[in-house]
Amino acid sequence: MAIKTEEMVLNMGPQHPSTHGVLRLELVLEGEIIQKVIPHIGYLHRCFEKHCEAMTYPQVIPYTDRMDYLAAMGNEFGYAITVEKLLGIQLPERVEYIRVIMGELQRIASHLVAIGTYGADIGAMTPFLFAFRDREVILNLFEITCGARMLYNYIWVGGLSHDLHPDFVRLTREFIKYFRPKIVEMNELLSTNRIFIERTANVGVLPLETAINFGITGPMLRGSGFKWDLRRDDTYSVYNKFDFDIPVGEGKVGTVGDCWDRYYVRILEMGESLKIIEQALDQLPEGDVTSAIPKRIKPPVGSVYKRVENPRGELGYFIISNGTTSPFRVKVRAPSFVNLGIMDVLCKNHMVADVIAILGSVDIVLGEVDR
Amino acid sequence: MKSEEELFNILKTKFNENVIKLVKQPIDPFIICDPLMINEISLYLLSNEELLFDNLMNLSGVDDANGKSTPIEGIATIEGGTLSVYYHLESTKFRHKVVLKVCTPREKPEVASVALVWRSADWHEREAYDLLGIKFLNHPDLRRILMPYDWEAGYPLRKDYANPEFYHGMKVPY
Amino acid sequence: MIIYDFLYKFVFNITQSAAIGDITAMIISGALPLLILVLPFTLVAVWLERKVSAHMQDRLGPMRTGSHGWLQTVADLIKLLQKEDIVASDNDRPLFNLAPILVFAGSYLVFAALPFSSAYIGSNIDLGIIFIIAASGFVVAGILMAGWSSNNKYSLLGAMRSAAQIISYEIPTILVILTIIMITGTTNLRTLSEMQTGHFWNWMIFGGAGLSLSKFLFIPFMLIGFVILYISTLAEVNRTPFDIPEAESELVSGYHTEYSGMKFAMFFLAEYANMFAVSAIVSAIFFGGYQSPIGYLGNTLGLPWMIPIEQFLWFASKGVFFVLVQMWLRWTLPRLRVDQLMALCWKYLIPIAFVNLIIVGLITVL
Amino acid sequence: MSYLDTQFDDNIIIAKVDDLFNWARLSSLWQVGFGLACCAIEMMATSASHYDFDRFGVIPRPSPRQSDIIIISGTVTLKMALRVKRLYEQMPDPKYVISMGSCSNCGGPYWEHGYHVLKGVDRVIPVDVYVPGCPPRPEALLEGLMKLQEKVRNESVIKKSA
Repeated sequence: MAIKTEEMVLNMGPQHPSTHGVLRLELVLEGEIIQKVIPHIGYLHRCFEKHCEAMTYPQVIPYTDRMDYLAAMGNEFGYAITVEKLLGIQLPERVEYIRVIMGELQRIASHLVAIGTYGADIGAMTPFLFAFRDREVILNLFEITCGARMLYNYIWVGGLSHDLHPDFVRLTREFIKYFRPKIVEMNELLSTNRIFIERTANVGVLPLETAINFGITGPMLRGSGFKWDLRRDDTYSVYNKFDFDIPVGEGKVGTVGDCWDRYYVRILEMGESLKIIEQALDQLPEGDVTSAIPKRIKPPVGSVYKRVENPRGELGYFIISNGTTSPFRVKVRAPSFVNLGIMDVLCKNHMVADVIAILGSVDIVLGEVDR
Repeated sequence: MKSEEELFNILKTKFNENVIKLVKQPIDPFIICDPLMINEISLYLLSNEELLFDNLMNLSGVDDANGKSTPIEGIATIEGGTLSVYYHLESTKFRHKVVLKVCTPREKPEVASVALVWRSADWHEREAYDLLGIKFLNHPDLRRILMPYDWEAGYPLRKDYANPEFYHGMKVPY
Repeated sequence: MIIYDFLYKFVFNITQSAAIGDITAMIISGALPLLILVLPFTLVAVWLERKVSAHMQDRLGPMRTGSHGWLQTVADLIKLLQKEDIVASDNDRPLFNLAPILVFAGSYLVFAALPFSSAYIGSNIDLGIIFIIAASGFVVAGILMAGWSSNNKYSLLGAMRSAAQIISYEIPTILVILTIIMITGTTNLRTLSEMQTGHFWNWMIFGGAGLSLSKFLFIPFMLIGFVILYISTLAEVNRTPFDIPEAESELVSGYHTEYSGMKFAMFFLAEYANMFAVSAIVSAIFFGGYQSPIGYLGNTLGLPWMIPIEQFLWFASKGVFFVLVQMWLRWTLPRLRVDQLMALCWKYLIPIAFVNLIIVGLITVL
Repeated sequence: MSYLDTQFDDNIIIAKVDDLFNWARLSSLWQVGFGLACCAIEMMATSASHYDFDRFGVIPRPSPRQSDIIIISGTVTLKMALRVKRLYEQMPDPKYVISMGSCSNCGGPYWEHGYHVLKGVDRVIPVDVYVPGCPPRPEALLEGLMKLQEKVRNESVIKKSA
């Protein structure tokens, strides 16, 4: 009698400790080897684009917060500059600087969550808690600025909702001083840990051509060794005034473009963000942050696509205006949504445990994948 | 770096009547193409040595709502008119960008799929199918992506979409 | 032994029946480790684990139940007692019910042969070490049963991984133990502990008792043996970095995914009981078991009845020390992948243990 | 339970056992390790170092079979609602539900145009405590947990108050 073998289908999620939310992965296994990964998304589809069509332009901002809820500032930032481009308005310098500071603080906070949860996925709980501890400090900074911890509604079209708190600059400098050693600590605890390297090096290698063809952006693309950062390559706001490096994956412990590279790019980017914040604090001009906010936002007929470098990659807004006070159509190019599409290619012929490692290094936020 | 006009002329000479016109507007002018030829135009844009549009930044389906609208109980039903798809392309080597647009009739929306040209289009097209009902011909796996697979109440991002009262016994409206 | 004799005489005097006396004394002296050690210890260990991890992570851990939450595990247990016991219709009911009992019994069996002090050892069998290894192999059957009968893919994967892991890691364990047997010539844990009496330089990790050239030659190999044994025992009790059978982030919670209420509590307690058991074995083999490293207070004060109590305290504290090390590792290290785990065992631990065995054998012969 | 239901009303013995059992239940509310949306991040922050859910004995369990409390942390969509319901059904009794955030209380900002959002998780499963906020601060969630503990404290073995 011939032995009959069958592929096993393992359903991972929507409730699973390490799918980072409500993602469902259908794994087709042979033994523990992955033959195929079918992601099922949409468990958090909150109809963002429909809401945009029903809201006025400023009313959309809170909804943008709720897309990539780990990088709410970045979302507002992107939306605001897209609408500003449509309107064609100039902003006071101070607004731009504060936006950059907020964006970079948010990038650190977001990368901290990415790194922390990645550690937890691999099995080390402690880095996760350390990351959240440090993130708490950044959230406090946001809180004294605008009163909210996570979803801010701070960056408005044409300005900001509030000026900085008088203590903000001092506290941010203290944070920078506090945080630099924490990056070293994270490196000691996780990045150079032998087991961590074993688990992530040479796993889920993403070649550059595949990455570009799949539209991969952000730390994932840089992890594959491509120096591509919209802050530099398609510059917006005042990013051209700062001096910072773009870290790329170098294959230090494995192949270029493996999980470890993607992880380490995030670590390095936190350091670069600190540099930008320091420079921005030094150059911070005086001025009024609410003066340029238009009383009534009614852009001319037309369409615009504008993108910003969010912690997870290229966040693009495509807005069509029909000349009324609410957008005719808003389509969001969400970095997580595009990055997640590559799971099948990355996971093929890896083991179940590697799916977790790869998914963690892709770093998705389901709010943004599903919108 | 090539400007929109240069790109339009290159495409026009290559594909003549399939590339319809260049719509000029102050921000992001776009080129209107034939929906059933878009895959070949895309392939040309990707593979031509001087163009190399290797990055599909965004693909968005839009309900133009330019048909005849008849309001029934508050919600308009739209007949005729078009749905359209915008393609935002970029070359990571030459750093030039272009926007393509295709329009397809609302009653029978069919667009050639570019999912095999840029793999990132795969999910974008599924999303456009899911939310607007645009059928992408030759798409490898055209299923709903965000809405449940058994959603039968139509395509939510169309301007005349009406919500169903119940879904699996759960009340949908507030 | 003393306890058994005492009880036997006590009951015999009352009932005048050797059979009744024997059985009663056996049951009581056999149940004692469970009552006085295993259950309280597991309760403390679960609480300790939560406190240790919390303090390592800049948190406080349980604070609301008693002072610093010391009643936390009691609350957990009473709660688990009240929980609904779910057996899904797709589960294989007899196996599903039997599995936690098997696992619990397996880890409890180990305690029977542990020498808690010179006055008390549950069952002083000559094949002590071998018995312990056999008994811990028993757990595998329970885990496999749990995984299979749950009819859940995660459980099954967890159980398969666990079985493969425990069986593989038994080999280096046995090889190291074999090295010790070669030197000492005994498998009786009590005799083994007695041989390491005196001061800490008589412990096996320092080459055993006596002062000869071979003692000093043994030291490096004993260290290697200890490291191998400790790593393999970590793997046998499924602790990080080898906790892949119940890897939270991959397999939900492995073979006990489907268990609720008291059955889950049995797995939970068995895990912590196991942690202590393997730590105790490590300390019995390499660190003198119940022997004090610095001499006894009872000897100094001339109170011989204090010695067994001191010994018990030493034994417990050595065990708890290794348990703490296990916790420390768990909250520091990530976990390995299943193939890396196997590679570690078959490519590194087993060959090294073999070489170690041969060299120690040569030294013994010379 | 059903036998006890018919035999006794509250009496002094049951009241004492109640105290012990209620104390055990309220001090060891293990949550399902399950996050839905934005609020999940605040929930994680609550269990992380700064706020530390573990002080109250709340630890996340990956499997619903071993948990007592499910925190619906975020928007429940129609696609997810059936899963949430199934997850709730998989939990063993006694079980409790905290609805965290406006979205799961009533649909939140998505109440009007959210064609794919369930307007309130209480349309699918019974909720014990509602925590308002978008997202609620960790303190608010802790307050909600304490409200739940109060509720558990007044329960009786023979009569579940919920």
